[in-house]
Amino acid sequence: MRGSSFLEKASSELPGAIIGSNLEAIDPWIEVVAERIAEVSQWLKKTPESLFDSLECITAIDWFEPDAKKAAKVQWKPHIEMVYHLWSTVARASIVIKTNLPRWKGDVVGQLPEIPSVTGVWRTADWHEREVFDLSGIFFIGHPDLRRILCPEDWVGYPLRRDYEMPLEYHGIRAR
Amino acid sequence: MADFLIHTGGLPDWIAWAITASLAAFFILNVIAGGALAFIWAERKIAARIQDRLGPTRTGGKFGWLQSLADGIKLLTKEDLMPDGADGLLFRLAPYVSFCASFAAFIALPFAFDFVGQRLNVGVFFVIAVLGLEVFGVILAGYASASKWSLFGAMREAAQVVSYEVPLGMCVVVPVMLAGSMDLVTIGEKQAGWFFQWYLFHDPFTFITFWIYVTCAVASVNRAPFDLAEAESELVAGFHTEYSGLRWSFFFMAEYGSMFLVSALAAILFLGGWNGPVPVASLLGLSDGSGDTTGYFVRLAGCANLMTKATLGVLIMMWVRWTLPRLRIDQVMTTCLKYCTPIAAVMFVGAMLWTLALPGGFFRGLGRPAGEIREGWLLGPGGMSLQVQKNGEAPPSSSRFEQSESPVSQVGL
Amino acid sequence: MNTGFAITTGSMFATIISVANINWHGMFFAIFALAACAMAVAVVLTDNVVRMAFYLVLSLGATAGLFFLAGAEFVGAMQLMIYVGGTLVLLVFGVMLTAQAPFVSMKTPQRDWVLASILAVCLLAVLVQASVGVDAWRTAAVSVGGGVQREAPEPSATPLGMALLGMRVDNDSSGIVTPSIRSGYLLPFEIVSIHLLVVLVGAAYLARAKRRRTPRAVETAGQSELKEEVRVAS
Amino acid sequence: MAQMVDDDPRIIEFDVRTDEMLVNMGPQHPSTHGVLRLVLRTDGEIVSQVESHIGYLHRCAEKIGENLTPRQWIPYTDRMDYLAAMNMNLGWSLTVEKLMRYQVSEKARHLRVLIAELGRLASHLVGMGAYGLDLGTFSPFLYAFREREKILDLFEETCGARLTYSYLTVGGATADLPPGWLEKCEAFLDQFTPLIAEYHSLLTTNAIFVKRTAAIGILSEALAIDYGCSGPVLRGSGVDQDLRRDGESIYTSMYDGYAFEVVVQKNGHYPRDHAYPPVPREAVVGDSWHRFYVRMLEVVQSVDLIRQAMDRYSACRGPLGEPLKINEKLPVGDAYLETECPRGQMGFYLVGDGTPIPWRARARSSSFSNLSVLHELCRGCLIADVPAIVGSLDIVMGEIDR
Amino acid sequence: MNFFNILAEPVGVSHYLLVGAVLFTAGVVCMVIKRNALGVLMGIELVLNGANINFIAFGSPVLRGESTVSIGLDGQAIALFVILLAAAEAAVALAITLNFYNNHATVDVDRAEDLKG
Repeated sequence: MRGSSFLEKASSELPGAIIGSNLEAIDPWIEVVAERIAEVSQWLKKTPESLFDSLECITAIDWFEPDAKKAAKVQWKPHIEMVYHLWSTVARASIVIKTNLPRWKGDVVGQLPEIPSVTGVWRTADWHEREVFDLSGIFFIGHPDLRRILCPEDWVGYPLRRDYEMPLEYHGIRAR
Repeated sequence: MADFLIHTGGLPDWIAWAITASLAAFFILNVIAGGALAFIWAERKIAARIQDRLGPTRTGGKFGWLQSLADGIKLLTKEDLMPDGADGLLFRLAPYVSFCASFAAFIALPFAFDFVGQRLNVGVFFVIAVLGLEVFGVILAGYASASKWSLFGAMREAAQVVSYEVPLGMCVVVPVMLAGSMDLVTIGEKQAGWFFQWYLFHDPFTFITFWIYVTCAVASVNRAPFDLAEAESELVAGFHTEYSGLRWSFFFMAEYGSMFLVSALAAILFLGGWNGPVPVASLLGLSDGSGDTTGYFVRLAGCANLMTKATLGVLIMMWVRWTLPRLRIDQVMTTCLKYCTPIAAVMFVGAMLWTLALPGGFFRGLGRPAGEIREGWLLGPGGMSLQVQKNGEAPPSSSRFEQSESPVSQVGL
Repeated sequence: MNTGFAITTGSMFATIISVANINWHGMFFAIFALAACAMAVAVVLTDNVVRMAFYLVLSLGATAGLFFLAGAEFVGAMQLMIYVGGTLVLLVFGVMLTAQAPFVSMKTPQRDWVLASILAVCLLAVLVQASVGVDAWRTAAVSVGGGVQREAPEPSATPLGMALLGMRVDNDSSGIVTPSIRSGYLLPFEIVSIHLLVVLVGAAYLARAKRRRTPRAVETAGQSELKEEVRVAS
Repeated sequence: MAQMVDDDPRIIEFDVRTDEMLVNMGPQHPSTHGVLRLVLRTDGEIVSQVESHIGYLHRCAEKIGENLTPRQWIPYTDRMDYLAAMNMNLGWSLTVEKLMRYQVSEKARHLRVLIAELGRLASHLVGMGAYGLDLGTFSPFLYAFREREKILDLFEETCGARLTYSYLTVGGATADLPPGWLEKCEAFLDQFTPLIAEYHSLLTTNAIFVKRTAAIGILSEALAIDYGCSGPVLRGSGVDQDLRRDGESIYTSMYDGYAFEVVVQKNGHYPRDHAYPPVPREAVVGDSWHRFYVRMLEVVQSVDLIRQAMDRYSACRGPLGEPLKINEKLPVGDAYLETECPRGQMGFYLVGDGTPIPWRARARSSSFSNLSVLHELCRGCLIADVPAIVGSLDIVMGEIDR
Repeated sequence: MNFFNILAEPVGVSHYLLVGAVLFTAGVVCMVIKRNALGVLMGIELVLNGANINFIAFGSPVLRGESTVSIGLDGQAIALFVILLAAAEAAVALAITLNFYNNHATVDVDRAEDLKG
């Protein structure tokens, strides 16, 4: 993908949305401001030469080191990284969008970080976002039916978070 | 048999009659129940062969022929549980209703010239009517087991069986018309002789009617591509989901009973019942009267004939079941309303015109001089018009009814 | 009313046993009659509408048995097929569709029961007195002995069929030509067939699926005509 | 999608208008391929809305991925799509090799193509048999399993397991093929090829099968792409996409030089490299029949690929090459790779942080997206069509729930 | 009252009339008692059957004998017509009941008093 020229075109048309990129990585990626993810996705899907019409995968990576000893050595501070993999069936090319979110909204433990939902752009995001909400605890603004999809509806906690504690019992079934 | 008991045993005749009646009933019931057991075993074996595997081999000796007995014992010992929401009385009674309905039809089914429970003048009509009653057992079972899925199954089956009675009735009317009476024994008698005397080969219309009859029979007995009621992929097991043990086996027995009944009916109506392809008895000059012993054995051979034809019919049903996928409920209804009924109606009209044009069937008809055929044609409608009297006039003398073999008399029901 | 009936059947049974030669015809008549009456009374007594339908089926089946016993084979088979196989299946469908929880068993107040039983007793008394009073009706047909096995059943369907076509071919077996004019039934037969057609159209029109008040979820492209056709068929 | 908020999850049957019924199909329903629960809102026979409830088989394999080294996680990938475990192993191994920029030997690449295509064959056989079961006929299921058993015997000889192999691993395969294996595989292919015509006559061209599947559950091209469907479901709707040709270089390099055509209806006709049964009139591109047909054609295509792979594998000399050490250090960075599995594009995403244990291991399931389109396909169909449509999507719950 | 000895005589027309009477009465009571519309329908069916039995009794060859009272084949023909028309009547009655049920969501006959003044 002639990345660099594509990158200029993108940052020119979306001022301030793209705040970083790395085209030499194994999977070239661009970093986007969390609030404008929907707008960038809409643009990526609509522009003639890119036409990323298929969202392959949404992943939430919880950068947080629970035990203090290792936390000291680590150079990044705790945050959640959202990774969107896109694919274009026309140009047969792929691209990765990354955004960073605080672990808790306003650093208040229990308040889920919020990010606009891309279900408007790709309908497959409906289930993918429900899974990310279910397992990693990210609230998607504007999602039509944000409920848990894999865990039972009344499950407490978000399993894929690093500081997740398995509950002792669930409806009388011993869990740990 | 009864006379034998009265003259020799010296019993008062009403006991003699009681014994004969119960013996006959016992015999018929056991032949059918035994047949059902054999069919269960045959179904397993045929399904296995079709699916390139062996089927039961170890139970009871070489070919696993005791498998159905083993099934029977398993069903007997299994616990008859009943869902708590179920309506007790109806839940228990439903299997027996459909069991009796499917076995009651065997009263009027003749196995040979005189081997018949009760020789009804309305034989065919009675059998079709009783066949329709089986749907009650299914509806009650569906309703009584208080689960959505069995209600679905019951509704589907009821709709299907009731709507397939129409084309079934129409197909049955064609051989009745050819034979001139609804009495199964007369229909069987009229097809004596070589195999081309059978109504199947009587004329092209009856040939097609036979195939329509087979489709409708398979549908009204809920087998093969039409087995919507117990469509396991959608409705788990349809109306008998909640049944287990002995009650379930009654439904099973009812299904095999009516399968045998429907194929036996097909054999009598279209395939010459107890008349073999080659009329051995008449060639050897043996009489099949009801008196002497040779007649008895000839009728026994006739009975064997009918049983083989019926069993062939059942085996074909099994063969079709294990090869074809299942139709959807609206496709089943469309085949009934848009294909079977109109074709059956057309075949009925065709067969009627054919009998008027060539009375006596395809082969005999051609043999007669053209003049007579034309005259037959004239007499037909002409004869009909002559007969209609204005109301109020004295009825035509009944003699006309007995002597003349005019086609009109054949048309009467 | 029910208990009174039990006494009569009890005594009836006793008398029959004492007779040396049990007349099978009478025995079967008793069985079918008992079944028909008992089920009819059960229909009245039960509250559950589904059980009512089931008892009605048994009662009409027993009546069909009575028809066979009375020699009217064609009408018996017709009753089994059209009445029980057709009408009652329709009725059971109706019961199933409406048998939601509150309507399955609706109790009738005690007062109505008292009134109804008085009405029943008077009506029954009148009818029984009428049916038993006339001596002519008491004498059974001479020709029928105790269940004599008829060799070949004289065709009871064909004369009826011909009668429907307007040609009365049945000569009175007793030879007496009764004064009543023996008219054919061709005209009523045609009228009934037209009538059935009209009823069919009427019922279909009445029970057609009306347009739903709340619009159903949007139909996808390929499915809509299938849905219309299926709804009309179902 | 219609708003269906049920405040108390245990009570699913809330007040429904009298003529409409809420009916549960599954999770213990025999026809829904494993533990899938469908809540149908029906009016008599017509289904107005389908809501699928998944998660009954959820084991959170991704959480375990954060405590195991990549080679230790291979057995977990087996249990995602347990009908095509070989392809899952291949996908994960390639993702790790992509992150570590490790290149396996040429012999290993041909071995991987051979084993992956055999796995696709076995998986499509199950798909075909189970679909016959959904439509009510039992015999094709047994024929399919008779052939599949032979493939499982071959796999048993290579790695000792019949369902969850963990054979293809990071850096090649755990062991080379045993002697005499190629001849057995050759014999299997020779006796299998004529049987395919039987399966076509059993189901594909069977009049009742066509009646039950043609023009049922029509998935348009745009909808398929929008819902992220992939594999036979996507190609059944006429989208010409197959990762073995269009994928990333590390995956497509394995298939370099192999002669194969992507099975899709391009400008009105399917590839004509073999005599395939004709498409019936009633079938519309994107319906259940086409999805089934694409799978049946891919079976033939896989047989050709296996034959070519066998020739190339026997032509390579030298050792297969040892797989990487169990606790190989992972470079910092992340890698995402999708491979063409029998049910669709199965993606694996690996984030390394320098230690042998990955920071995050994510699996993107193809059936997960394929199933998400179900409520669009089943709107307005009959109850009997729901299993027909679910069967045509050929989903596996292990892969969806992970 | 020579009521009881009738039961010992061989079966004649009056025996059938007895059964017909019981069925007729049960039908009438059922129509009067039942609150469910379908219950009333079943009452009608019972009444019709009571009448049918009488028709058949008078018209059947078995019971005719030499008594001049028999109406010969007409009895069976009329019974036939009764059965056919009962089928038609049941169809329309059910259509009306179902419509009533769809509009008023009740089958209770007592609640059908919209036409009351």
